[in-house]
Amino acid sequence: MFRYIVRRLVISIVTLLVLVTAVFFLVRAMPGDPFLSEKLRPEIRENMRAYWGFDRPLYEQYFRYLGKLLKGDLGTSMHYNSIPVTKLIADSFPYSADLGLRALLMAFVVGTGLGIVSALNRGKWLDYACIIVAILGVSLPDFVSGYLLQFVFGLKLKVLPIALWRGFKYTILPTVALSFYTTALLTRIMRASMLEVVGQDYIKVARAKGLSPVRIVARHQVRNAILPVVTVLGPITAAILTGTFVIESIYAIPGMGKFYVVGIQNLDYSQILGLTVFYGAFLIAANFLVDILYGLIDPRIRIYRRDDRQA
Amino acid sequence: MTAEAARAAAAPLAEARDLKLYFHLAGGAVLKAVDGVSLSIAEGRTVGLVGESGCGKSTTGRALVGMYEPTAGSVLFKGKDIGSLDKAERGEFARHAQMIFQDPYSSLNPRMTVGDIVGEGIDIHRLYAGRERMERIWELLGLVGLAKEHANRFPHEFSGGQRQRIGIARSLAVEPRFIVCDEPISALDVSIQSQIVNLLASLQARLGLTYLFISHDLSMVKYISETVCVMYLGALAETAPSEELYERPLHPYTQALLSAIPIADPRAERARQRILLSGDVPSPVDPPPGCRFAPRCPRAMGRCREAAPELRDVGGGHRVACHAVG
Amino acid sequence: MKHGENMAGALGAQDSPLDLDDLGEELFEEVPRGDSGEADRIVRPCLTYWQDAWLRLRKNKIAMIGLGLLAFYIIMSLVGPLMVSYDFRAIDEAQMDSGPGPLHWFGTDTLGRDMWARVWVGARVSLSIGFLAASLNALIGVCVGGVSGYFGGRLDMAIMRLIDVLSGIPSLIVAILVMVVMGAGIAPLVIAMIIVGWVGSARLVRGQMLQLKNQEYVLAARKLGASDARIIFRHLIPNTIGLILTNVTMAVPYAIFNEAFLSFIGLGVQPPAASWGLLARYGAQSFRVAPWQLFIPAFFISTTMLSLYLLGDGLRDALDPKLRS
Amino acid sequence: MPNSEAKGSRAGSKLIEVEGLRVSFSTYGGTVKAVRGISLSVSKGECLAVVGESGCGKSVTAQTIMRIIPSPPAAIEGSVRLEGRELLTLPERKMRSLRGSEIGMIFQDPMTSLDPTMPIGKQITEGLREHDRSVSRAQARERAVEVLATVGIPEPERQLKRYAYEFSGGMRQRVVIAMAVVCKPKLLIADEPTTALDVTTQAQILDLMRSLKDELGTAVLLITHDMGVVSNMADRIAVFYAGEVVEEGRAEEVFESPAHPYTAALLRSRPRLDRDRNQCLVSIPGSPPDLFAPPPGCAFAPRCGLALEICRRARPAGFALGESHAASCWLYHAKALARHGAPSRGKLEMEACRDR
Repeated sequence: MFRYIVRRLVISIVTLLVLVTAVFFLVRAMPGDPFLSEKLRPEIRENMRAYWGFDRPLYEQYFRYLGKLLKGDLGTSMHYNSIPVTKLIADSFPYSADLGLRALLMAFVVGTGLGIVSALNRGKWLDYACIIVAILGVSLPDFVSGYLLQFVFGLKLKVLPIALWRGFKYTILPTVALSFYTTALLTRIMRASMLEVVGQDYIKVARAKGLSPVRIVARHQVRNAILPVVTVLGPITAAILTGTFVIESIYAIPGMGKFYVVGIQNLDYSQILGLTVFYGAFLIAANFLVDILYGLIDPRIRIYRRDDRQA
Repeated sequence: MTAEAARAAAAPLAEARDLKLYFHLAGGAVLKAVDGVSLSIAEGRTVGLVGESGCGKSTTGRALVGMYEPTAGSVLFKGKDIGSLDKAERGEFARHAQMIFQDPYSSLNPRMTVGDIVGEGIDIHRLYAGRERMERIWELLGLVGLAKEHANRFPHEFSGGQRQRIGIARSLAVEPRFIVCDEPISALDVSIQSQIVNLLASLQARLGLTYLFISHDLSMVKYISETVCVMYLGALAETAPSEELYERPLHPYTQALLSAIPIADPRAERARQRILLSGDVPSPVDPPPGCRFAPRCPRAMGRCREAAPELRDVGGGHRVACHAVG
Repeated sequence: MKHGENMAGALGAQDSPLDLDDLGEELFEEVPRGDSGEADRIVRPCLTYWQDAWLRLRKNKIAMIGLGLLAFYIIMSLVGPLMVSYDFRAIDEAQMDSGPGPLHWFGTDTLGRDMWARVWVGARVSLSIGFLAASLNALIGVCVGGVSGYFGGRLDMAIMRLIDVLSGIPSLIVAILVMVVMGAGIAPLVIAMIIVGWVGSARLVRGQMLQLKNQEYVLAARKLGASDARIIFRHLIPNTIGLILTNVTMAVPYAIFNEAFLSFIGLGVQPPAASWGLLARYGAQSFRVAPWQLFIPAFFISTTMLSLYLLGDGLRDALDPKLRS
Repeated sequence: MPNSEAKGSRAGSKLIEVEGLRVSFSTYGGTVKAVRGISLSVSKGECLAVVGESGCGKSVTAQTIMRIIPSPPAAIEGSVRLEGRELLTLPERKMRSLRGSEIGMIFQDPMTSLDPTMPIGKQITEGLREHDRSVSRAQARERAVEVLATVGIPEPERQLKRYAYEFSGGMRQRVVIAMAVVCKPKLLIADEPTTALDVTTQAQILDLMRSLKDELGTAVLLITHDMGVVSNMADRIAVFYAGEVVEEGRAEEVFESPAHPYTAALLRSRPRLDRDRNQCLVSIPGSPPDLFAPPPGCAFAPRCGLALEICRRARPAGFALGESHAASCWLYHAKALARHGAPSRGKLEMEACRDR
C-alpha cells in the first residue's frame, strides 16, 4: 500500500508540474497584451511591464513564478488593482466548493442509488424508469438543465428562487442542475457494475450460504460493484467543477467561475494563471484521494501488483 | 501409432540444451519460468511433457518453436541452433516447426472465415494461390475430418472439438515436420478429447510428424508419447520411456504425481497407496534453493536443500534429477 | 426386479408418439450410425461479422430510432437552410424576437434572423465538430494505444506515464486556454478537444491490444510467420474496430457538449456564424422574453446526444462478441 | 456408506429425493431444455456422483436443488424433497434457512468463489451467524478457526483476517469447503470441486472431502465430468447425458458392467494409467445435441454405434438391470434382448468405436 501511495503521489506531482508549465506558456502565448487595452503612454506601459517582470526572459519569468508558487503565492490580479489571486480564490471558492460538493454528494447518492434500484429490478418498470432518467440525464448539457429548471420551478411554478445563494432554498435548483448529468452517468455505471457482479460466483456462494438478500446486496454486491464508480469519481469531480462555471452564471452565484471568465476576457495573465493552477491542483489532489480510496476499498491494490505470467 | 517401429532411432529433430527463460516482471522481480531444461525429440516420435500449471512446460514448448528468445542455452532444429540460422533457413524453420494451442475459443480469429484461417500459412509463405489454394484448404479440412462447406463459415459456428480440428488444419497447411501440441485437449469435453488424440495419432502415422505433447493429463501423455518428461517448477525432474516411467517412477515428485491421478475403477483405486504432497508449488519468482521439490518432498535430506540435483542417467534412457535416487 | 422390466417413470420419459405397449419388431432393427457430419451440419445461414452485427442492430428498435434521428439531422443540416428563403445571417429589424409561426418556423432571434436557417447551419458546425473531434481522437488513440500495447517495453512504459499525467489534467481547462490562444473557429475547437481527448481512447485501445496480442490466434499467426503488419491489419484491428466504433459513437456527444460549453462561455464559434452552442448562448440571454431561442437549440443538442447514446448502446450490444452465439 | 443401497428403497433413509425434474430457460434464441426429467436420490451419509459432460444439466440440477437458480427465467417442474419436505414450493424465507445449514454447496472455481473485498474469516462466520443469531462474534470466530483447521489450513487463527487473493488455488478451495461445512450440513453438493485444480491439489481436496464425509457423516452429491475422480469416493453413480439420467447404479456396477453405450464409451474414452499403451481409445463421434432442439428419440442415438430404429423415434424408458442398477436404453427392451441378446461390455465398447 505504501508503494502504491508513493507511486500515485509522484504521478500527481509530475502532473501538476506539467500543468503549471503548460498553462504558464499557453497564457503567455495568448494574442494581445494586458496593457494594450488601457490607453497608456508608452513609458508607463514599459514601467508596468517591468513592474510585472515581463521585460525579463521568459524562462526567468517561469522559474520566478515556480518559486513564488512554492511559497503559496499565486500572484496578484492585474485587473482588480493588485488584489492577490489567493484572496480572490478565498472569497469566491467557498461558494463554488459548496455548490460542487453538494452536487457531487447528490450525484453519488442518487446515482448509485438509482443504479442499485435499477439493477435489482432488472427488466421491471422501475428499471426502465431509471434507464430513461439516466439516458435523458446524459443527453442534457448542464446549461440546458440549468435554464430548464429555472424556467419551470422559478418562473412558471414560482416555488423556488430563481437565483442567488442565500440559504438552503436557493441551493436546490443549482445543485440539481449541476448534478443531473453526473447522476445519470453514475446510474448507468452502477447499474452495469451491479449486473456484472450479480453473475459472479461469490454471489452464488453467498446465496448458497443462506444469507438474506439484503445482506447479499449490501455486503457483497454493492461493495464490489462500487469499485468502478470510485474509479470515475476523479473525472466526475472535474466535470462538476467545470460545470459550476455555467451554473454559477445562470444562478448568479458569486463563485470562482466569474473571475475565470472575466480574467480571460481581460487577458489578466496572473489571474488566469493563478485560478487555473489552483483549479488544476485541486482536481489533481481529488484524483489522488480517489486513488487512495480505491486502494482502501479493493484489498488487491494494496500489495503491489505482480504480473501473473502463465508459464 | 505403430509408425515408431518403422523408423530407426533417428537424429533429434528438435532439441533444447540447458534452456533458460527468465521474464522480468514489473517491480524488478525475475520469473524463472524455465531454468535449465535439456530435452530432445527424434524425428517421427512423440515426447510428452507433463507438469502442473506454472511449471514452465508451455514456455519450454514455445521456445522450441522459436516463439521466445532463450535467456540462456540453445534450441536446436535439425541439429542447428535456431539463433544462428540464415534468412532462408529461418523461413524454413518458421514453416517446419508449428504449434497447436489449448483454447479452441481464443485460438481462432473470430473475424476470419475458416478457409482464411486454414489458408493463412499458405498465404504467408505463398505456397499456393487461386484455385490451388482453395483446393489445398479443402484437402486440409478433409484431413482433419471437416467438410468443404465449412470453409465459408466463421469459428463461432463450430463446437470446441471442431474448432480444435480447424486449429490442427491451420498448422498442417505449411507442411510442418514438428508440432508442439500445447495442452490441445484440456479445454475439451471428455468424449471429444479422444477424437482429437486419435486424430493427432493418425496424422502422425500418415504424415510422419514429430510431436511435443504438452499436457497436465498424465494418462493421455502416457497413451500418446514414447518418451515422457516430467517438469517441476522450471526444471526437469525425470524423463524416461513412457512404460518405464509409469512402471518404475524414481523421482518422489513423479511418484506423487502418478499416485494422485484417479483411476476410473473403484477396485484399482482402493488397492492403491496414495502419496499426498503437502503445501503448494512455490512461486517461480523466488524458487527454493537446492532441489526445488525439497520443501514438499517426503524424502528430502540435508543435501537437497543445498545443491540442485543433476539429471542423471540410471540406465535404459531413464534419467532422474534426485539426490535420493541411485 | 427382473431383467428388462420396465421401470416407467424412474428413468427417462414417456412422451413418445409410439405405442409403447406394442412395439413392432422392425423398430428393433440395427441402423448404421448417422454420419457424424450430419450431426455437425450447420443450418444457420452464412453471415460475415458485419452482416451479423447489422442484423442485430436492425433488430434493436431503440438504436434504430437513434440512427434514424441522427440521419434526419444530418440530411436537414444540408437541406434545411435551403428550405427557407432567409439567409441565416440576414438581419430583419421588423421581425425581432418573433415567436415560431408560419413566417419563421422556429421564430427569429434578437436581431430578427431566421432561427430555422440558423439551427440547420448550426447543425453543420456542431455535428461536424462532434464527428471530427471524436474520429480524430479515436485515430490518434488507435495509433498511440496500438503502438504502445502491441510493441510494449520501454516505449509502452513511457507512453503510459505520459497518459497518466495527461489524464490528470482537466481537459476543459486546456481547451479553454487553447481557444484563447488560437482564437475562435472550428479548427481551434477541434484541436482544443483532441489535445487531451485522445488519452481515453488510447488507453482503451492499448488495453484491448494487450488482451488481443496474447490471444492464441495471434500467437498462431505469428508462429505461421506473419509479419507485424499482417498481424495488426488482419488480426488486431478487425477485432478492435467494434470497440472503437462504439467508443466514437459515445464520444461524439461529448464533443458536441464541449463545443456547446465553449461556445456558451463565449470561446467557440463567433457570430454571425452559428452553432447550436452559440445559439443556446444568445438564447439564454433573452430567454425570459423569447424562451424558444434557448429551447430550440437546446432541444437539438439534447436529442442529438440522446440518439448518439442510444445508437452507441445498440452498437455495443450488436458488436460485442460475448453476446454472439 | 456401504450397504446404503440395500435399504435405499425405504423413504426414511432418503435424505434428498429428486423426481421428474425439468428445467428450461427461455432465451432470445428459443427455449433451452437443460434438464429433461431427472430423478435421483441421496441417502444419509452416502455419496452420489453425477457424471456428465458440459451442458448435460448436472450443474443446473444442483442449483435447482439449492433453489439458487433464478426462476424466472428458469422454468422448473417436478419435485425435490429434503427428508420428505418439498423444497420447490417452500417459501423463500424457509428455503433460505435450509441453505448453508442443511445443504452446503461448493463451486468449481475457487478463484472466483470468494468475495475479493471481504476477509475470509468474515465470509465463514457470516453464514454461521445468519443461521443462528444467538452465536456471538467470539463463538463464531472460534468455530471458524475450528473449521479452518478441519479443512487443513495451517495456523487458522492468523488466516482469518486475510483476503482471498493471498491464498493459492488449493487453499482457496479449502476455504470454500470450510464455508460450506461450517454449519455441519446434512448434504454437501460439490459442483466440480477439483476441475480447476492441479492433479496433486485435486488429490488433496478429494482426500479432504472423503474424510469430511466419513467424520461428519455428511451425504455428498458430487458432480464431475471425470469418471476417475468419483471412483474412490462415490457409493452410487448417475450418468447424465443431454439433461437426462442414462444410467444409474452402485459404483462397482457402473464401472465394472456399464450398461449404457454412452457410459461404456465414456469409460474407454480416456486411457487408463494402469493399462499398457496399446489400449484402444474409444472416440465418440460427433458432439452432444443442442438442447434448443433435442432429438426426438434417445439423445445419444445419433452418436451411438448400436442404435436401433426405435432409438431414433422414441425416448427410451429406464430398464432395471439389477437391484440398484438401471439404464435407459432400448437395447434392454425385451424385444431387443430377444433379437440381439444382452449387449456385452466388449460389444458396447468396441461397437462404440467401430468406425475408428
